[in-house]
Amino acid sequence: MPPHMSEPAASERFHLELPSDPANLATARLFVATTARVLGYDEDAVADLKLAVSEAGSAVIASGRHETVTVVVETTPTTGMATVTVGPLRPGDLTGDHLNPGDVILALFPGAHIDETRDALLIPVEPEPAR
Amino acid sequence: MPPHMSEPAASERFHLELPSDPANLATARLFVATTARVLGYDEDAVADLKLAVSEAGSAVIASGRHETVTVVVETTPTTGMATVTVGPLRPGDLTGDHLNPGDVILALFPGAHIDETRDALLIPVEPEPAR
Amino acid sequence: MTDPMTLDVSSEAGRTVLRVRGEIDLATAPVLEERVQQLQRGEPLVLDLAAVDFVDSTGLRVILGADTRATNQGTSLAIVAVDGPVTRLFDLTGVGSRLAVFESIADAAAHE
Amino acid sequence: MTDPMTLDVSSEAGRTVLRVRGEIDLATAPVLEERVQQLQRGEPLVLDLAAVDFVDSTGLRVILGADTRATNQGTSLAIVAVDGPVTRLFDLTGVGSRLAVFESIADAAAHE
Ligand SMILES: Nc1ncnc2c1ncn2[C@@H]1O[C@H](COP(=O)(O)OP(=O)(O)O)[C@@H](O)[C@H]1O
Ligand SMILES: Nc1ncnc2c1ncn2[C@@H]1O[C@H](COP(=O)(O)OP(=O)(O)O)[C@@H](O)[C@H]1O
Repeated sequence: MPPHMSEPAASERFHLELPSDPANLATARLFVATTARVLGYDEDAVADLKLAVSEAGSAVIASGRHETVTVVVETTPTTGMATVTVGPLRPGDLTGDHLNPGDVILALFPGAHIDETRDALLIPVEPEPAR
Repeated sequence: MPPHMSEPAASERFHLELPSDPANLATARLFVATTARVLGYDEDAVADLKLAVSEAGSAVIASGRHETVTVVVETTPTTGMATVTVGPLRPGDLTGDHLNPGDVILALFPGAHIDETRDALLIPVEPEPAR
Repeated sequence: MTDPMTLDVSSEAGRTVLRVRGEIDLATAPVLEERVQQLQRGEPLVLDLAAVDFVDSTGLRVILGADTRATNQGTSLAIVAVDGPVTRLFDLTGVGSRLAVFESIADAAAHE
Repeated sequence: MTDPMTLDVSSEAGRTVLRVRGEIDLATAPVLEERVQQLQRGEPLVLDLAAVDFVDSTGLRVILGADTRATNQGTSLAIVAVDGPVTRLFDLTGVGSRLAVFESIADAAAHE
């Protein structure tokens, strides 16, 4: 369980929705960084999450299909896992050119995948002690 | 029109939703600060918005009635106004002890009021040049 | 931010100084409240808020409570604050005139 | 942040140095791209990324494009980077070995 959480409590959900504008990517990174710190993640994990969210958010904007970017952080107290979801994204949005967002995201979080039922990229994040 | 906005474009909406926990107030402040900077507000305005959102978010948590705090920033391109909405809040939540959140919010933004249809505090924010 | 608020206690110019850095809000005010109470116990206290980045009414109530406690204990509370979030909140709420506010620890320590 | 990314051009050890501070992402990469193109024009360039706080694949494509352009122009691109977000991204993507990366401007300026 992340160290700052005093008790398992219920699952928690942190939700952000911003206009699909490159100027807002910094806000998305700050959101995931601050939330991860509150959940007890260390600065290495925070840096990786900022990068993954920035890549995925860039892909949403680059797709040109959506007016907003949504980032959700959810905790699963029983396992200590968190999931970060970024969307709307569908298969193909993360790939393309060499050195695309998907390459970086998978190098950071090999368990990341498009969840087609949620129309989003889902990034499973190990509890802090396991990283 | 705030300086960083390149064209009037459409109305924009920035939305944040966090668990009602004092540890998340810092995230709410960062959200409104970064969003206000993207919209072109200066550091004095950013500091005032952080204070108002922190007061209102504290009042949501103190009410003990809600599992989440919601903060929304919306722009009205025709007037250059922005509105910041924090909830759920109803009349009475902001008052109480001497030096309560409501006193501070009204000193900062005299036009702030509870919008009962939205079940939230609504803070009208003048365009940057008018402040 | 690694830690939203940090507290340091020192002794300067013969006075106990509690230096607060970072943010005072609903999350951190209880920690400040407890430490201030421990340090007051009838002794004068200098509360150095010059490195505070953020404070709201929750923090202000701790500060005013400490001032009232000092008066009730027949001792003093001196506050150090420079232009910034702390003085902004004092001005907005009009409480600045009720508190002994100084621009430096040296000035604050000279306060009876 | 007042400005998410700032660029400074200087001449050091006989080389043009473009120093980047702040964040390179989809919002700021086009500005960097344009400035790099202006400065290259057949001249060797030192790209100092030591003060970059954040970079993602959008920024990496600008860096790799500048390296390819240097090669095509028969000149060189030298990159300054210390442990941090830039080296992290180079390591993750395996591109570090394709670039001339140095720990200081002096080392970079000595690069042919
Ligand atoms: N680069 C990528 N980054 C993130 N998700 C990806 C990437 N490429 C594909 N995906 C998505 O992740 C899911 C599983 O991916 P994976 O098993 O790694 O590749 P594959 O597409 O070969 O099945 C798929 O639904 C796919 O759309
Ligand atoms: N000072 C406070 N005022 C209001 N709510 C608070 C305060 N401190 C914590 N909370 C939040 O309110 C929720 C319930 O608080 P808790 O202290 O567990 O209340 P109780 O145990 O009295 O039901 C938690 O999410 C907690 O973080």
